[in-house]
Amino acid sequence: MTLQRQQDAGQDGMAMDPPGPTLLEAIGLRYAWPGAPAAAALAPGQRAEALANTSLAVRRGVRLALLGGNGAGKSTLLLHFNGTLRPASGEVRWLGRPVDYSRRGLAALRQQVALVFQDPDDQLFAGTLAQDVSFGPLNLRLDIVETTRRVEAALAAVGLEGRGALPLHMLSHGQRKRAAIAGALALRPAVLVLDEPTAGLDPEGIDTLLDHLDALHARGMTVVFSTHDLTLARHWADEVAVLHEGRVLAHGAAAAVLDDAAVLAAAGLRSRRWRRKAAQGD
Amino acid sequence: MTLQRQQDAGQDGMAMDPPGPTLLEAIGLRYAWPGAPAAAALAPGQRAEALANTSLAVRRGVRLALLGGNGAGKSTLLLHFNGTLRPASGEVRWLGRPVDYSRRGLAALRQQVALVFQDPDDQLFAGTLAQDVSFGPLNLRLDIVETTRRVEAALAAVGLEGRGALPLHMLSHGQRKRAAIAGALALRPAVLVLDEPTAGLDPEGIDTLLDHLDALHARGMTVVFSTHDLTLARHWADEVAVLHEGRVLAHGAAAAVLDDAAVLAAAGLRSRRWRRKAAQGD
Amino acid sequence: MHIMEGYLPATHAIGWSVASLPFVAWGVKKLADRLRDDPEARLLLGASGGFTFVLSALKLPSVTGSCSHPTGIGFGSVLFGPWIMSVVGCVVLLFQALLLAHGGLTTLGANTFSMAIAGSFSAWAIWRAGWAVGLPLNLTLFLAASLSDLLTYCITSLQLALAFPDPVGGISGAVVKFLGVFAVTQVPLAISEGLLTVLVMNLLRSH
Amino acid sequence: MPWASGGAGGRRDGTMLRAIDACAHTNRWHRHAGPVALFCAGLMACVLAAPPLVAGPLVWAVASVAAVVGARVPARLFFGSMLVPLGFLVTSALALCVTVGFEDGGLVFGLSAAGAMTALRAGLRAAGALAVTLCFACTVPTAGWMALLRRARVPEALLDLVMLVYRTLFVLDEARLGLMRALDNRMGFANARLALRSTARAAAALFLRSLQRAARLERGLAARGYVDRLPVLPPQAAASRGGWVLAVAVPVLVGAAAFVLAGALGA
Repeated sequence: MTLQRQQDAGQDGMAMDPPGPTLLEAIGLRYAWPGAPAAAALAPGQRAEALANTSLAVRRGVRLALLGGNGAGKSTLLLHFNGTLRPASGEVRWLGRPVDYSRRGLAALRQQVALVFQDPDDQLFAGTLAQDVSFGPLNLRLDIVETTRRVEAALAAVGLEGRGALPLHMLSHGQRKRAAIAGALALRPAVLVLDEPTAGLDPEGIDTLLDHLDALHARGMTVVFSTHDLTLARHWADEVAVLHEGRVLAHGAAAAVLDDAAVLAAAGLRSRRWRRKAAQGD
Repeated sequence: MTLQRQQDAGQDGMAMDPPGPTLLEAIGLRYAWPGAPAAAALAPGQRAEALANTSLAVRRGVRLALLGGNGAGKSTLLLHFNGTLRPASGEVRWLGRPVDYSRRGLAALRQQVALVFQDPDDQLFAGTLAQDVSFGPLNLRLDIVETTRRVEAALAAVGLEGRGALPLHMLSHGQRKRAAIAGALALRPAVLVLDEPTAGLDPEGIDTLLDHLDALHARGMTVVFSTHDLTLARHWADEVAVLHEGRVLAHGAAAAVLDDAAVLAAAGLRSRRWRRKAAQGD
Repeated sequence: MHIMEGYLPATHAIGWSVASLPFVAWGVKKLADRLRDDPEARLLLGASGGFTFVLSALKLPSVTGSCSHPTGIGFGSVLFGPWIMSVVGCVVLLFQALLLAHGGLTTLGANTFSMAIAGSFSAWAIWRAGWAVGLPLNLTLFLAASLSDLLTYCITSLQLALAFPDPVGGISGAVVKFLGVFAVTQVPLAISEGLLTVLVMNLLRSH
Repeated sequence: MPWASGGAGGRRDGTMLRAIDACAHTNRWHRHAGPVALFCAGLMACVLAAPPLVAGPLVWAVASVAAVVGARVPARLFFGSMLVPLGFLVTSALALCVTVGFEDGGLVFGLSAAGAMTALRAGLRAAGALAVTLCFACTVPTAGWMALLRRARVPEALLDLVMLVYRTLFVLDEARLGLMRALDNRMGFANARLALRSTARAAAALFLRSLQRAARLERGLAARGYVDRLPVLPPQAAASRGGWVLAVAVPVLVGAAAFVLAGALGA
């Protein structure tokens, strides 16, 4: 059934170029980290709220970049998208319906919205790569045959076919990042949510990763990712949302948002340094 | 005495623009990771040798960027510069003399060549910022007065003055990176060796870090750092050395090396992706 | 202190495995109960096992060939209870045998008995006793870590003596002999582990 | 590189940790966990049951040839891994050669030929058994022997623990290396007192990391649907009828040879 849904998403994605219908939506989210100091006790520059009235809609088939500096609230927002965090006020909607935070409701949501963390070691646990990827499907109580098929498909989708028998610590950092994505793909989600997918990768590693994400996107996957790399957002995203201090400063077509210098400057995303140098003609 | 030397270095650095005399030199280093599988047992794409006949000279007062992809051998080379790793063959020289790997020799070298790790959590751990920065000077058996002076100077040098009493876990990622540098500066080194100093920082965080490194460099500090960020190397380094598969492919003035497209392509440092897009006029 | 692979005769190897089995089996039952009530403990125990293993790779100063894992096991037995920690200790010993050639499979039972079982129960008992009597925390910690280390070394000496009684002095003579030979490394080790534990706990409390 | 290890604090352990494990995943037999385990169990039974003066060297040789020639385990790794346990062997063998008695209320020491013979037997048996365990450790990956334990109905809770310890110990070992190097770089090991304090810092940091790892893994796995089970596929095993035959035949032959030879030599 999940497979079916995935294929539907694929066909829809192919059939209608953006704008597709809204899959996932955050409406007026507020969230404070538990244990955050009261406003009076804050160090200068610290905020009490990680998200302050954040709204954002994710449409089917889109590649949406969440741009923002460190501490802008990107990761916090992503953790709301699959129900890991629950907002203090506001709501997250999946296909127009508020997220059901019961155990069963969360399990259903997380099958559709797969979150891949920045540090792959946060998600990898098993003895070998193939075993690790098999966790999701087996946990859904799929049988061995279907699980094996999904594991192979997921490994192939990230270019790790034939490496399944290796233990995770024998993979490089870039390979582990892709392994974590394979673990998410084995759930056959409709939306792939990636926290800083290119962090720590070199240009070649980024190319390889994006090649695989391109192929997934072409088959209809919706991709939401956070980054503070403007080049990545400009060249790879369809839409960009700029986050700053827990608020969405701008959201729209990538080129339009990224050409708005005022927004980027406000979000602390442009280096005064390179601009200055560039102005000096270097 | 170390203070004195530091100031000398400062004056020298000011007086003579590069080329200064060679401070640190790696000559024909070879290094294989201990426990690396025999060549026959290597997975495809793995190398047994981390460094294969690597030579590189660091001149006083220079800002030298070590460019290379993941696994090119950058960190391994940096770990040789302060004697953490010992080459299987070849040698490292400090002021023209081979490094003395006795406990005393290493202590002397590490006061001159301070290494800052990529992950600040390797270096920072409990207590307050000031306590952490005082670790090095106290290990050198300096008295409280001198230690306090050094801690204050080091914190000021990275823009963390007045924050000494903060517990480390209350610092942001960017602050922690700078705190780790302060810990190294408290040893009053002549050379600061930084492994991926900008990794994980947003543009604003990079600006702040470079402002402080600029000030240190202006006072004569020699800075060696690894990165795979071409923009950083172009705009901030005086010299660039390109590493690939444990070999130095090129070393020279930053602009000259970075304009050599063949070298960058060979080292896997140019994204085919952005180039392709750029060619399409995007 | 590990007995190396194959050093004990078959009967002794089997005997110590049989002696360890009830402790480990009951520990596994407790572990399963705990995981059912508290699934989060699964990942925590996994990480604690990894920590205990890695701790034994931290070399203590001035002692060569040392192994410091009663410290880790003592830590854990205060946190998770001695039964569960006996199981974790046994798993750690298994990985030491297979990944480091340290200890062995046929001597896994004997080593589990001396290090994982005796180590965690004694550390836990001393901790509880010190607490009940009202000893200063640092002293309790020191005693728990160093005495459980010493107990491990005494039991290992006893295990060796039972397997290899002295031709003249019998088992008691052999115990004295092995205690004497290994005292050179094990007594200083126990002391530095006691100190280490106190330092670690104080660092953690200040955090 | 992923197997990077060594440096300050435990160069030897860190190195071997990666090397044996890497070998177990890349050797020629890594998909034949079943037969290899049976083969090693058989050899282990031989070395424990048969007279050690003959069985020890014989099993040592067979296990070494099997690993180095059969499975192509690098000889350097295989024989190098034997050096560390030798330290224990020498110390306790010396203890066995000395006799201790009680006479007139005091301790009496002496040298003993019988003790030397016991030491020789124990040493040869240990050498043979060590080669068998190394043969197993270098050829069967963790996932391979875990699958065998699973088939033997070892409780799920214990297997989950084994799997998680296996994964975390490599992650934490990497952290240990970084911490020890960073402390060393700031002269944290300049003398014994500082070394003890620095080791304590590293241990405390590792403890906090292990708690943090558990919390982060909890959240990371929850995103993949984790509630209270960690099911995984068994590793793919290669079919090997010949392997099973050898796994039975070789140990039987070795055992028989050991008893016959020992009888002939009167050992």
